[in-house]
Amino acid sequence: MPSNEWLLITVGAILVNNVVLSRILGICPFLGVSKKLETALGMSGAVTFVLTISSFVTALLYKLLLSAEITICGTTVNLSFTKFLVFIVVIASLVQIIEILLRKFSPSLYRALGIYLPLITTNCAVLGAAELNAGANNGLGRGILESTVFGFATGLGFGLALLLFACLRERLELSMIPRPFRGTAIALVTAGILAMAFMGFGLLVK
Amino acid sequence: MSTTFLAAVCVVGIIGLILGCLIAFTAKKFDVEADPKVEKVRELLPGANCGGCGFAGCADLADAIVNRGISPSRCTVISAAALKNLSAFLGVEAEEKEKMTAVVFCGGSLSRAARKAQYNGIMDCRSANVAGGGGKACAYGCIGYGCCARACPFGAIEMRDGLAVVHPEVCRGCGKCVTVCPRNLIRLVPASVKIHVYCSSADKPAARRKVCSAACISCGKCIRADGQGRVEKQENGTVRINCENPPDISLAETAGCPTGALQTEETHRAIQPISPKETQK
Amino acid sequence: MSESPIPEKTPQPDIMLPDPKKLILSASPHIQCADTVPGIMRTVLICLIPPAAASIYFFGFHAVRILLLTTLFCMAFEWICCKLAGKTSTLGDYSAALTGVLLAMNLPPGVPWWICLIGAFIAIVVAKAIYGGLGQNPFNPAAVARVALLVGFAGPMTAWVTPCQGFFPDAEKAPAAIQVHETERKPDFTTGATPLSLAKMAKTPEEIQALQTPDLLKQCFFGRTQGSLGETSALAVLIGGIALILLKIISWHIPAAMLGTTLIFTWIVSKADPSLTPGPLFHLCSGGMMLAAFFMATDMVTSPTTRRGKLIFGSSIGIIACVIRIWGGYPEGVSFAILIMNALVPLIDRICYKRPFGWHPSSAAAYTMRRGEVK
Amino acid sequence: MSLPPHVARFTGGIHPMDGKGLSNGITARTAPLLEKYLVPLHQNIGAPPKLTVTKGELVKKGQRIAEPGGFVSVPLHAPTSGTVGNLTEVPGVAGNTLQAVEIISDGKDEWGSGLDPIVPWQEADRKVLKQRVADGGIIGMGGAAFPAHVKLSPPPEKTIDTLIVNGAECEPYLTADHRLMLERTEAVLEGAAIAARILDVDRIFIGIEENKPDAIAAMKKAADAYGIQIVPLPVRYPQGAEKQLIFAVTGRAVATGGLPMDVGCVVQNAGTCAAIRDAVVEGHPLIERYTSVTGTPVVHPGTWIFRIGTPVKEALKLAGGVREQPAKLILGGPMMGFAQSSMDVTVTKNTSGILLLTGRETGRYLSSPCIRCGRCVSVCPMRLLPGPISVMVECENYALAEHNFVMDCMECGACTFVCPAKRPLVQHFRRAKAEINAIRRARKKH
Repeated sequence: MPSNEWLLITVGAILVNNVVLSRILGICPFLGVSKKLETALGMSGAVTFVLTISSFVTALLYKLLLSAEITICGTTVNLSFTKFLVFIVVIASLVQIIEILLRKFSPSLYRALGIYLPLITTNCAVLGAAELNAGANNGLGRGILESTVFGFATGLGFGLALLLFACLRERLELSMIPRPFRGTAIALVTAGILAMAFMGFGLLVK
Repeated sequence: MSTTFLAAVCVVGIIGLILGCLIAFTAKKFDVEADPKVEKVRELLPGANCGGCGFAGCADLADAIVNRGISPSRCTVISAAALKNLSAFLGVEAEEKEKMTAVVFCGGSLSRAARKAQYNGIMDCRSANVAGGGGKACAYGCIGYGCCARACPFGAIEMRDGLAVVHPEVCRGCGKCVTVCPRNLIRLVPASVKIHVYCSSADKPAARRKVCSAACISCGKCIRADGQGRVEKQENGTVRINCENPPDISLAETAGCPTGALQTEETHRAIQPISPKETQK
Repeated sequence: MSESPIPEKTPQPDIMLPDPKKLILSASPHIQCADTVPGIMRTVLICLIPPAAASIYFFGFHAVRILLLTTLFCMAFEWICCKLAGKTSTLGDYSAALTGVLLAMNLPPGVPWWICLIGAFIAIVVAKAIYGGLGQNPFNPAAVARVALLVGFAGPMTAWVTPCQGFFPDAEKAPAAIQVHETERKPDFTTGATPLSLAKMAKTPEEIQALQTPDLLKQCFFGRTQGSLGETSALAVLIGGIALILLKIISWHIPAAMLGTTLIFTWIVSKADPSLTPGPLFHLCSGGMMLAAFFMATDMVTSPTTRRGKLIFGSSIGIIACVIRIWGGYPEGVSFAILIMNALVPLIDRICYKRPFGWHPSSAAAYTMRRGEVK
Repeated sequence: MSLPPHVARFTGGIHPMDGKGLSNGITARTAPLLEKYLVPLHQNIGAPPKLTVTKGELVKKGQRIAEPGGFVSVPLHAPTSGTVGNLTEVPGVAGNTLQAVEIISDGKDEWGSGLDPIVPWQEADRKVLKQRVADGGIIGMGGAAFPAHVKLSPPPEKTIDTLIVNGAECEPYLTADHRLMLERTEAVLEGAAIAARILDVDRIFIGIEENKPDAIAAMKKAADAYGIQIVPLPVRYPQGAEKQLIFAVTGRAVATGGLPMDVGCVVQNAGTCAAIRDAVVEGHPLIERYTSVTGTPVVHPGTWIFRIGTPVKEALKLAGGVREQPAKLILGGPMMGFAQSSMDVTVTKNTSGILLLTGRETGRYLSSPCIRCGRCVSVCPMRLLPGPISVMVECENYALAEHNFVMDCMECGACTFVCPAKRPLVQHFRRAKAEINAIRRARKKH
């Protein structure tokens, strides 16, 4: 029953194994662009987009090309060892394209995201999702559609964490935090408590 | 073995090529012209984002400098060397700028100014100004709750005995304090002028004396002692040093100001600070 | 009185007039109600007496020990933090003591003293002091401490003590379901299981059914089951909680929404699949549901301010807690649910902003246009 | 005549200890003539009046001593006959200094306003009546100090169908309007009828809080002759706030940032109505008013009829001084009045009360943090979020405060009254409004 499986993938990626709060991936933009809700939403939108597309493309490449046994000139080759290389190239290119498009169509968001936009390239959440897709089912990889769903759900999970965190930080902006803890310090403590709270969802989906 | 290598190189290479073409295509199709000059100018600006220039932060000023021909000397806090650098980059003549410093035109510290009542509320000048104006009796003097000190991005203003005093060596003349003071006591003057009449009261001279022992009572002694028009009486009765043509600081002693309103910048800030607990009382 | 009598020219020299220098100058209004923050905290502490008394009644010395330890540790940490921050001590506002008692309510009776110490540290220092103290913390300190301890010290945090040693000297009189499981699995009473962990372990409809006998439900309600100090007697918490509502310290919205959603949600789930979880009464009376509904989720600092927000907040806690209880890895999900919803409070506040008097769509548009105008 | 209106309840509001018992049973007394009055020039909202007399000039009681400084301005009149003295300064209620002119009494107290009674006013031209209201120097006497004739001149595109007379007097302690409505019932009603004629409306309501049953009864008895309806209002502060009053009486809600005339209403204070009547029927401009001198420290609390320009010191002497040193001297009521630091302030046209509070009665503000208890949110009659907004103002985030409708705050003080953390919320809002107004003005200039 694919719909049930998709639901499990989605719930698992959003709540149980939240990419930020449980897998601790993508912390850089999580801390960097969560100061304002608007930019946080823009960032999660961009990341979700990249994640979905890159999951689809990487799964496609992995399934059809890299994990397949290809016979060239009588020798059978398995190219799955090149997966990281390929994934990084794919992700980096996608981010480039998005950056160009964003600069064209939403300059304000482009400026607000600043350095964090090209940094999606090195956002380990994106590579992580691709790798998790490839590594699922004992290295056989998820199906292409499932991978795309997983990528999308991971993006949503990232968005959820970023949304919560941005709102919290907007409230923290209005708190009288002792000087040594202002800024990143209190953000990390808050992220820690948030991650702890999300542990309650552990084992919800096995 | 070599086949595997060859295959890997080919596959990765082809993928890279396809993606590269895709990027090239999008970049061509959706190109936006960006001005690297603005970025560079922003880097050369101090980056304090103090807003002293009237623009919303350094980035805004950088944009204005490059695209609207605003002079880089609009930045009030930039150091001379940095201004030179910036002007060189822009290819314009660096304007010689006199260093300005903020001066609080009030000498009414807690021990000198009379109290009218006990203020109970937010310890902030602008807030106190909407609730009776704080505890000091003078309606024109420093309220003393440190609005300017908190607003100063460089920490140049210190609250001493319930009076704001400026440390001119730290002050960079951005003028932030000028805008926040609800009593408009702070003005930017050339840093070279080291003597002032520290009172802004527009009350009648007798009334001023009643509420503050350091008030200028417009007796005119300093004007006579100077005798060269370097100290002037203004329309509302306050006396000011002519900053274009300032008298020597020795005037503070020779004039014999009866209240000590005419004093040097050094004596003005030499008030002994008292503990904040006492300030609140 | 030290007023100088009357200026000289007054016709009636015996009239006393106020001395202006002694007048207080402040913004309006000039009268205030009698309620104070310490007063509110004190009232909450008083309302915690029934559950605290119940825990002492059921767990005896263990409860006294934990209550004292956590409260003392919390107050000590608060004092240290104030000293470090250079602030005057805020012990007088009772908030640290309240956090201490609430934390004690969240600990099993058999925990060692150092758990109390760590818990107090997390609650006061990590969850509150570094956010700036009272009123600034986004997360409920007691809930943060409990979750941190639960995650970090699973062993000591399940050190349950059999209640009513004095009244139930022998195992035969202990609730049937508990007896069965405990004698089968863990003969040692002090590390037995709470009703909720039994529910978690139960796999068949029969086992589930054994958990909702009227007898056990009664035990859950009146408090003879194992659990944390504040979990054992739902009745005692209910008394304290209703007192809180009647004294107008908290509004009814959060407890009602939370208990109501729990009731409906578990009723639907247990009807749909009887082998999954016991019925709503079991869920309401067992574990920390009552304590959370009345004392933890209603913490003013960490809950929404509007009524609509409170309803959303309460019902979401109910649902998340039940989801974790039924499908999650932990037997009790209330504290997790509180933390997750604490994180959502700013968002709820943002969504549930009240429409001001005389609001109409065009005024909203006008304000949206003006937004960002002021910098 | 329309049907009796149903009374709509606004959300929020508080029930403070009302303290009206100190003075509501005492008949108002006319203050004896003083030797000297200090009439502040700028008592109204809008442009300050321009002085037309010079030092040493002889004036008659009610004679015009200052011209209006614009349309939104009113003339001033001499409170008694005598000589014009110095132009001095007196402290204003809000801690500012005001220019004031001395009128030294000659003891004769001779009328000489130069205004003839307009009788019968029922037949007089509307413009004449309106001009008389302007010439009478009448401003809102409930506290707002907005010139009455401006309120009675709605722009032609607004249709006004209702005149509401504000007799709610929801402020604790104050009993000036209460006594006025009891003792000058006919004057209030007639003044309301004149105002209604100026506005050309026939729906006239007088809203009175139910804690003044004698005033309601007296009004009801006499109201029918004027076709006026008396609306008893539930006792809840701030029932007398303009928007809340309109809502209670007509069920119409004035939009945020809007004015009463947007919903076809004009609100006038009961005292203003009596003043309108005096100006029209007697030809007497506004030179005296009902003012309560009250509070537990006051020896003889009560209501007096003071000439405009009476120093508070003299008013307190009339009331027998104080029993003990008060903690606060307030002009106006305890909720919205202004604390004073000087007894040289004078009774102006909008001084509804002189209130003294002891240290036990008045609270002290603390700068303690908001604990987000939400009480302010539930009592705010404008349905704002006072606590959160105050935090925004504390962090100087005025954009956020504005977005949260801080400009709709009317500073009624209900939030501050209930705040357990004793935060000076109203002060925060007042500051925010001042800052936002300044920013808006600066924007407009650019």
